[in-house]
Amino acid sequence: MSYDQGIEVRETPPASGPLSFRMKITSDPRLLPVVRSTVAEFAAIWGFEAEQCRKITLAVDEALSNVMRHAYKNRSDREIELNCQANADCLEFSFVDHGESADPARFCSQPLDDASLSGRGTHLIRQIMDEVCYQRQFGRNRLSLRKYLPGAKGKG
Amino acid sequence: MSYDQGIEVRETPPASGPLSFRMKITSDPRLLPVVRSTVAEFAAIWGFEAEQCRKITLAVDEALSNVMRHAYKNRSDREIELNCQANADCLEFSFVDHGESADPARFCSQPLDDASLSGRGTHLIRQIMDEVCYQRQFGRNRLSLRKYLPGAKGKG
Amino acid sequence: MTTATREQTGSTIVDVTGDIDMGTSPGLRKTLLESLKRSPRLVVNMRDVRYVDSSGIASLVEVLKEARNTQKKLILFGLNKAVQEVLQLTRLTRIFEIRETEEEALQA
Amino acid sequence: MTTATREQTGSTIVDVTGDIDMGTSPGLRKTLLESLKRSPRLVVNMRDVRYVDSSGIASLVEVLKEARNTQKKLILFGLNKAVQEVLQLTRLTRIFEIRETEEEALQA
Ligand SMILES: Nc1ncnc2c1ncn2[C@@H]1O[C@H](COP(=O)(O)OP(=O)(O)O)[C@@H](O)[C@H]1O
Ligand SMILES: Nc1ncnc2c1ncn2[C@@H]1O[C@H](COP(=O)(O)OP(=O)(O)O)[C@@H](O)[C@H]1O
Repeated sequence: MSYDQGIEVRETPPASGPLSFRMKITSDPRLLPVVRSTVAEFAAIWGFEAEQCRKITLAVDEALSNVMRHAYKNRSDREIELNCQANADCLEFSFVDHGESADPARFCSQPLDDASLSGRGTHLIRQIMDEVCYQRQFGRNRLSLRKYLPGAKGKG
Repeated sequence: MSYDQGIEVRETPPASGPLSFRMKITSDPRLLPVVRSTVAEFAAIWGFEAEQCRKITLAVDEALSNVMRHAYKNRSDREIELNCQANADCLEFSFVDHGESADPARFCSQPLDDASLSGRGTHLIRQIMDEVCYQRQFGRNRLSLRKYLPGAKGKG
Repeated sequence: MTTATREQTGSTIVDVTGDIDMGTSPGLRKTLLESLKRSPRLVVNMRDVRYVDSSGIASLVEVLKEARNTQKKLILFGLNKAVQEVLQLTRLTRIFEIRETEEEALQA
Repeated sequence: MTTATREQTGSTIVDVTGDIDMGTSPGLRKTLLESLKRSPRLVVNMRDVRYVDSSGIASLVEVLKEARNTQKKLILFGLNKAVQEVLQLTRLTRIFEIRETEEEALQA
């Protein structure tokens, strides 16, 4: 019996401050629901309301889908790194891949019109997230998305 | 408009075969619900029924909690690696940490009796999972859990 | 995502369950386009659709176009909040015929 | 996890919401032990508890022990499947007084 140990454990003060984790996934669309679950819960524990959690999840899913579809041309065996960081005023997600570079001029280049069969992913990302930044560096693509908590200073 | 591109994308054959991803988290209990969401969905997409998904999630949560509590002595800034792999007949989870080594003699060493205030985590893990393996190597701890799909050969 | 198809008084009803995303929307597109070939009215039950992304939306738009091109009808019903939000974000709430219940969809 | 406490005809009812795990069980333990000091009957509403792990179970066992030591009563109600499964796996279904509804818990 370890009664004392039990007591000690339960009186540990709760952690506070920023929170982060990283996922390395293969570029396989079957993992999209898994990442969505992860992101939805991460947004929820950080205080976002249900509707915002759903939207943040959608934006992350669209960004990941774009890496799979465009950067990796639907090859499902490549590596994607997803960094998730929760700061006092915002959530940050960054995606790193080693696929083809993107032409940022194509982001949001198609109007959101009834007829089109593609081109909505980047619009959704821009509408939902507060900051979107794409960089090509050292043969890697890095997309960073930031979403401020309601009422946060950085929000513009 | 990129009609052709749209068509091409949607006719990509679905991926099949094993599926895997990795998480690197800090040893912060605030991340436990995030990992639970991840694992519950991973088990669900791999065909486990809802009750089994909940139990697998519980086992993973108990294993992670043990690393935080025992290997890292409740320090919340250490690294834990969680590898998740889905094979044809089973799910595998492995946990790697750089904390204190475990004494396997203590696993399941307390009887499951009404009165005790600790000692249930390892029982839950053993009851739920089909294979449990702990190794200390090169200053790292590695715990591997395996759960077979109902009716899988390896199960026994 | 899974689909099941039923026939009812001149309509084909497709019950869709699960998430519609880049991985599953090709299957949905195929099922809906095939159903549309065999029926003048295609009714899609979205009650158990938990999630839809832009590739799912694109599949639905494509089926709608095909319905219009062939003088057929596409009606969606049972959209939960998540699905409605995506249609709003993509400004597509008005191009689809959307009903709340199966009864309303069958009468539309 | 969050808790809210109410008083009703000789009982203290604690409504617990969310997940009880290694991170949140210390807070639950503290709340329940304090409530137990102020009341002869502690009723815990678990309806909105989505998840409980072994550290949550240990906290409940500790509160139960304290209740027995002080001739007080601890009653749980509204346990969902997830919570019931954990109690079964840890063979504790019988040591707790468990009721389905709040009414039954208040009458117990
Ligand atoms: N991760 C990426 N890598 C390369 N190109 C990309 C990436 N994301 C978006 N793009 C480009 O931006 C365009 C618009 O993307 P999006 O709005 O998501 O629509 P869609 O994916 O349906 O084409 C894509 O067609 C592609 O050319
Ligand atoms: N990851 C680990 N690292 C070190 N020791 C561990 C680990 N997991 C379990 N143990 C040992 O096994 C014992 C039993 O663990 P467990 O059944 O989970 O109960 P508890 O955590 O409540 O003590 C612990 O008290 C500890 O000594």
